[in-house]
Parts: sequence; structure tokens; C-alpha cells
Amino acid sequence: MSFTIRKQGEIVVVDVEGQLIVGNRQELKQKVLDELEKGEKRFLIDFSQTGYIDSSGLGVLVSLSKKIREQGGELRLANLNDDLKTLFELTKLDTLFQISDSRERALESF
Amino acid sequence: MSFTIRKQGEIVVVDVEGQLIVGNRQELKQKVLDELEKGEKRFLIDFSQTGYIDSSGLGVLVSLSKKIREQGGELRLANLNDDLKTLFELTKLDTLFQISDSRERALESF
Amino acid sequence: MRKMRVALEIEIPSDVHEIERVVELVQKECRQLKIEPEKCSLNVPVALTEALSNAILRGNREDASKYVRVRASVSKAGDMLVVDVTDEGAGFDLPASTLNCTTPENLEREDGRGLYLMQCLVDRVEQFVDGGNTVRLTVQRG
Amino acid sequence: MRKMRVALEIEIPSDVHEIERVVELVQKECRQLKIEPEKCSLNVPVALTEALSNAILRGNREDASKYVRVRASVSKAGDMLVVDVTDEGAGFDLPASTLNCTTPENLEREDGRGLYLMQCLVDRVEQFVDGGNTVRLTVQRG
Ligand SMILES: Nc1ncnc2c1ncn2[C@@H]1O[C@H](COP(=O)(O)OP(=O)(O)O)[C@@H](O)[C@H]1O
Ligand SMILES: Nc1ncnc2c1ncn2[C@@H]1O[C@H](COP(=O)(O)OP(=O)(O)O)[C@@H](O)[C@H]1O
Repeated sequence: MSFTIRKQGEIVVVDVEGQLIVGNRQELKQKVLDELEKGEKRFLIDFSQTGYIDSSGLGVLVSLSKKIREQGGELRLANLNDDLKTLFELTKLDTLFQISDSRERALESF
Repeated sequence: MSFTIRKQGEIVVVDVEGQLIVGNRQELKQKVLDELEKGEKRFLIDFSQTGYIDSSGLGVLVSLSKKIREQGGELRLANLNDDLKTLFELTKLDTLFQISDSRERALESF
Repeated sequence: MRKMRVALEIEIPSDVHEIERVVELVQKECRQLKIEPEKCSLNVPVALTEALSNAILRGNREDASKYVRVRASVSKAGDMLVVDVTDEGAGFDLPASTLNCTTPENLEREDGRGLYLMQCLVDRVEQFVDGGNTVRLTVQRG
Repeated sequence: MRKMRVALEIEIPSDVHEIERVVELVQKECRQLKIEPEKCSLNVPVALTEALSNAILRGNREDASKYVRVRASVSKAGDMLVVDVTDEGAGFDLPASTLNCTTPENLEREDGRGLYLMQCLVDRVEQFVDGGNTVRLTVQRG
């Protein structure tokens, strides 16, 4: 499991490789908050290499989204596989996030 | 697991494929006794395709050897791998059987 | 005559970093039992992760001297996978603790989705105290 | 802090034809535990086959309503593989039942090599009655 962060234009793109769960969600949270503190405003998390997400992983996404909005920024998600889509639908979090089917579409959408 | 019986010259050759254990030793015993009843005298059991043998498998070899000798015949063994050699040494059955390193040598030895 | 039955028992210290390896072992078991691919890749891993993190964080309060035991087995009839997660805590009231996290007032909460997700993802969730607090997840095979 | 511990539990009806599949599962476990190849291919399979056939034939007398349970686990210190074979019989006297099958008068016997082989092949053989008769085989790892 690892997180890769890179800048694409004005957008901070995070790749989540492996599971996003209770054991590593703090790491993701800290990395994104560090970027927010540096003044970044636009964030995209790409799940194309993600296995599963647990409730605390979902919780971190919700809390990051709130914090980014408070700073006038925005968090978007991309590339949820069928399993992850099911998870977002069950928790109705698909109504809270803007979710794109591809990284390109997500990057254009900002 | 299966037993293959074929005649090579005057010798009945049995291949033991898989394990020779409590669940299948009767099958081996019966097949060899059937040949003995038909008048066969020389038997070679080839273990090149055998995994492991348990105490009841060893017991069947001992009892077949005795029965064959009673009919004036002989049972020889070939191709014991290192595991099987250990087993025959632990039980001192290596002193009871004539054991060859190859099928050819065993066939010539009769 | 009943057939062979296999159960897997795993014991871990109260450390959330152990969760992923346990889930992997149970996932392998799921695949061997020919449980539907989606249940092997989503339902069982997520529900089990929730049960394990609750056992470690809530039941054992991350006390390093306490352990969590997981037992994955097949029901006698052979039609269900049964996963028991046992911690050394005093237990809790499952129905009273289960929050509907999809209501507008709960939607933006950070926590409180674990038991709800478990209920959504497996066929049955039970809780009982019997020499430790156990949460039992039952999944229909096939 | 102690590490993750995994145990495998297998239950079979009293039928000698079930032995091979049980042995395969325990062999796989041996290999995963990185036990020496020779112990995985010879010592553990043969000793376990003996314990299982005794449990089925002697302990349970092939009674179809009785079961044999196998539990393979790693010792707390992590240095031993422990395999318990439990039948529903009344137990027996292990030392008194173990025959030296290598003496001249025993060498040509058909039976009586099981317990002797078990003793030769694993590091420790124990027998105890505790809700069923159990034979415990202990094998040093590495
Ligand atoms: N194993 C457990 N032992 C004690 N309490 C538990 C256990 N599992 C769950 N709970 C209780 O149920 C509550 C709800 O759990 P959950 O839905 O997973 O949300 P969260 O853990 O995010 O609060 C927990 O806050 C806790 O009070
Ligand atoms: N699980 C068991 N339950 C009852 N008796 C047993 C059990 N295992 C072994 N025994 C006794 O020990 C004896 C010796 O066993 P063993 O050395 O395996 O030889 P064999 O089974 O070929 O007689 C058996 O004949 C039986 O009386």
C-alpha cells in the first residue's frame, strides 16, 4: 500500500495503491492536509489502483472534502471500480462527491 | 493414486502412482495375489512415482513378500527415493527386501 | 455421512496494522470455497475489516496485552461461510450501536459507518458474549 | 508483542479415504511455515497418516457417526508445529502400545509399525484424554 502525490497543472493528484483502511488513512489525510496548507486548492484522488476502502477510509475522504471546501477548494474522485461504486452507493457518499469515470475527465472538470 | 500392472518377460511389474496407504493398500494386495494365483512367480514393485508409504502400506509389502516366497517366488523393489529409503531404514525393512536403484537393474537381478 | 470441514483460526495482537494480512488469509479461504468473486473482493474483506477494527479499537482499546481471534469456518450444512471475530472486551449492544449513516444529518460524519456497512455487506451480523465479545458474520455461499 | 498466529482445524468422518486430503492440507501448511522439505514430504505426512488411521480404525472403530478432528498450529514461541488428532474413543496407553518393530521377532509382522514410525518421524508424540482422545505430534521448525 502506498500513496503517490503529484501536481498536474493546478491540480494535486493522489493515487491510492492498495487498500485505504484504518491502518493507513492517517497517512493519506496528513499528505493532503500538507498540500492544503501550502495553498493548494484543487484535489483529485484516483482509485484505479485501489483494492477496497473501509468505513474509516470513507470517513477520511468526507473529512478531507469538508476541510478543502472550508479553504475554498474542491476534492474530486476518479476511477472507482464496481466494488468501490457499490460502497459509495451503500453509504450514499456518491451524492456527496463528484466522481468521474476517468482521470482525464476528472482533470477537465475542475 | 493408481496401480499399473504389466508383464515384462517373466516378471510382473507393478507401478505405484501416488501414496501407498491404509486407504488403498488392499487394492495393491489383491492385484498382486490375483497374479500369484495365476501362477506368476517373479514380482517387481517400482516406486519411482510413489509419494509416501505408511505403516499399513509397509505391512502389505511384508505380507505379500511372505506369500510369494511360500509359492517359491520372489518380490523385489526398485526406485525408492530418499524419503522412502529413510522409511525402510527406520523400520529395518531394507534388510528384508532386495531393493534396486533402477528398474533395469532390478529386472536383470532376477 | 457428513463431509470434511475445514476451519481457519487466526490470532493477532491489538494492532490495526495486522488487519490487512488477516483479511488476505480469509479472502484466500473465500476463493477456495468458491464464494462469488464480488463477495471475495468487497463484501467479506470490508465487513471483516470493520469487525476487526472495532475489536481492536473498541473492544480491546488497543491494549497490547489483549488479542483478537478470528475463526472462519463453513456451516454444518455447507452453505454458509461463518466468520467469528472475538475480542477481550465486555461486548456491546449491536442494534443500539448501529447508526443509519445515510440520513442527511449523518451523511457528513467522519465515523459511525462500520456496523452499518457490515449489515449491508453480509447476510447476517450477530453479536454475543461467550468468553469474550464475538461478532459473527455469516455469508451465503454461491 | 506476540505476532499473528494461524491454526487450521479439519474435521472428517471416520473413513480412511478422507486421510489423504487432510494430509495434503497440512502439508501445504508445512510448506507455508517453511518447515524443511523432507519433513513436509515424509515426516509430517507419514506420522499424520498413522495418527489418523489409528484414530479412525482404533479410536472410532470406523463408526460413521463419529468424527476425527485435526488441529495444526504453531507453538506460542513460533518454533514448533503442533498437530493434534482427536478421536471419540476412550484413549490408550501410548508407551505400552508402542512396539519395537525392528527386532527379529517383529520384523516380519504385518501390523504394529504405526506408533513406532510416529516416534521416529516427529520430535515428540504425546497422548492425552480431554473431551476425546488426542494424539499430539510436535515438529521443530527449521
Ligand atoms: N467490538 C466492539 N466492542 C465494543 N464496542 C463496539 C464494538 N464494535 C462496535 N462497538 C460500538 O459500536 C459503535 C459503532 O461502531 P461503528 O458503526 O463501527 O462506528 P465507529 O467505530 O466508527 O464509531 C462504536 O462506536 C462502539 O461504541
Ligand atoms: N487412537 C487410538 N485409540 C485407541 N487405541 C489406539 C489408538 N492408536 C493406537 N492405539 C493402540 O495402539 C496399538 C498400536 O498401534 P500401531 O503402532 O499404530 O499399530 P497397529 O495400528 O498397526 O496395530 C493399536 O493396535 C491400538 O491398540
